[in-house]
Amino acid sequence: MKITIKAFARFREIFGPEKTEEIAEGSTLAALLDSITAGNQTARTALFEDNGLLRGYVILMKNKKRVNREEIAEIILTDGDEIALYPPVAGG
Amino acid sequence: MKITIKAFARFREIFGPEKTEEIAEGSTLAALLDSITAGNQTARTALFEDNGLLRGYVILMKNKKRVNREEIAEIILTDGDEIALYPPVAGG
Amino acid sequence: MIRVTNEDFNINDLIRERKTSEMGAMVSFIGIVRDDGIERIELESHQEIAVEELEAIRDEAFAKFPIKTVDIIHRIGDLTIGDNIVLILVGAGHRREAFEGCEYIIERLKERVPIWKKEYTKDGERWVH
Amino acid sequence: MIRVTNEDFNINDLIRERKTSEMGAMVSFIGIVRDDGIERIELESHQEIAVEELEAIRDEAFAKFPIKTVDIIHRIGDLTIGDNIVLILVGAGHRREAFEGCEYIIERLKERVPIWKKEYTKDGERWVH
Repeated sequence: MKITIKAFARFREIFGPEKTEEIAEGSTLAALLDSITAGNQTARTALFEDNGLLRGYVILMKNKKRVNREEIAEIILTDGDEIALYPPVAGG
Repeated sequence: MKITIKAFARFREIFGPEKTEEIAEGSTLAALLDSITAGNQTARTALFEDNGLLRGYVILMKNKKRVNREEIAEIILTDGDEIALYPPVAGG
Repeated sequence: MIRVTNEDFNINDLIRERKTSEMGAMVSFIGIVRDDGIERIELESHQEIAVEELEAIRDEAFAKFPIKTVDIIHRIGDLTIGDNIVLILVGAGHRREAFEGCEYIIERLKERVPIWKKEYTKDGERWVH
Repeated sequence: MIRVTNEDFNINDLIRERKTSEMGAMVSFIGIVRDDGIERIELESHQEIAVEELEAIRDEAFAKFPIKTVDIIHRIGDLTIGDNIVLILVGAGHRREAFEGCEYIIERLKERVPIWKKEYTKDGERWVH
């Protein structure tokens, strides 16, 4: 299935502004994040601590709704989902 | 001696905007207030309670400086002094 | 700029004049004649003292908060519903002190600056307390 | 009006449009590009979500405070020192709620609206956190 990844600001510079990731049916959001950072240390370090936990400041949006970071291993994606990656916001 | 009285807003309507009061040398501010309200019940009621105390909301200025209301019986006026009478302010 | 005046003010122009490179936040307060069943109001001041008192309040605000600029324009004379009464514009490096400075000034202004307001309704007139 | 835009704003015009007869106070906050040793900044947003989030913050402000109008304009794109970044304009019957509403909105905006800022200095560039 195809998942759209949008990335912004610092994450845009690392992941590109928008791309489509092909992953296995029934994959979780955690699996998607593993997939898009596989073999790319800069990308991996941007999203994860050394111990593999999602960094505290990373904001994830699924189909324009904020995701509870505790649930990324349980959230099953479906074809056409859009995931947005936000670094810490700094408006105003 | 001559004392200038300036009155504002509601007090201007009662006392007139500005006038010169002739009072005895060495008079106190309290004596001046008695003098300008003598025989004028509206004026008297505007400045004083029934018991003769200065109303709580009356602001007195002597030569552009605010007067401590506790001291009106002790403040000795001198020729040319200017006393301003303010009702409660309502700017903004 | 501290002004007690019959003239209306232009907030755009004032903001443009006040901006400096060290300013990150400007907070403005505008007081407006509200329709409380009135037809118009009349504002009167003891002009000279009102300006002095506003200058003193400005100086207090500068002493209390790390702000960069303060402008206060208070109108007097005949005003009608929707007219501007007062503008307070405070510029600062950061937002917190801009808000605090602006609120401080309007609170003190209402307590002690010799300006008075008379409301005219269809039934008559009354001094506001 | 909620807007995330490249365009600058005119606060005079907005104030004039927003005034109603029941409004006694308007408070505005303007955020400005401050010189922190920078040459320029670039602002980026997730446009659609930023607008939705600002609308949600506006609705929260209306629910929390007895305010009459809320406008939020946030600029994106290339800005230089002294340029306006954001305008928040809140109109209310009385000053307290106008101040509180305006402060509430800027605090929430900084916490959660997807807008990012990159600073360019003579030594390089950095994303602001």
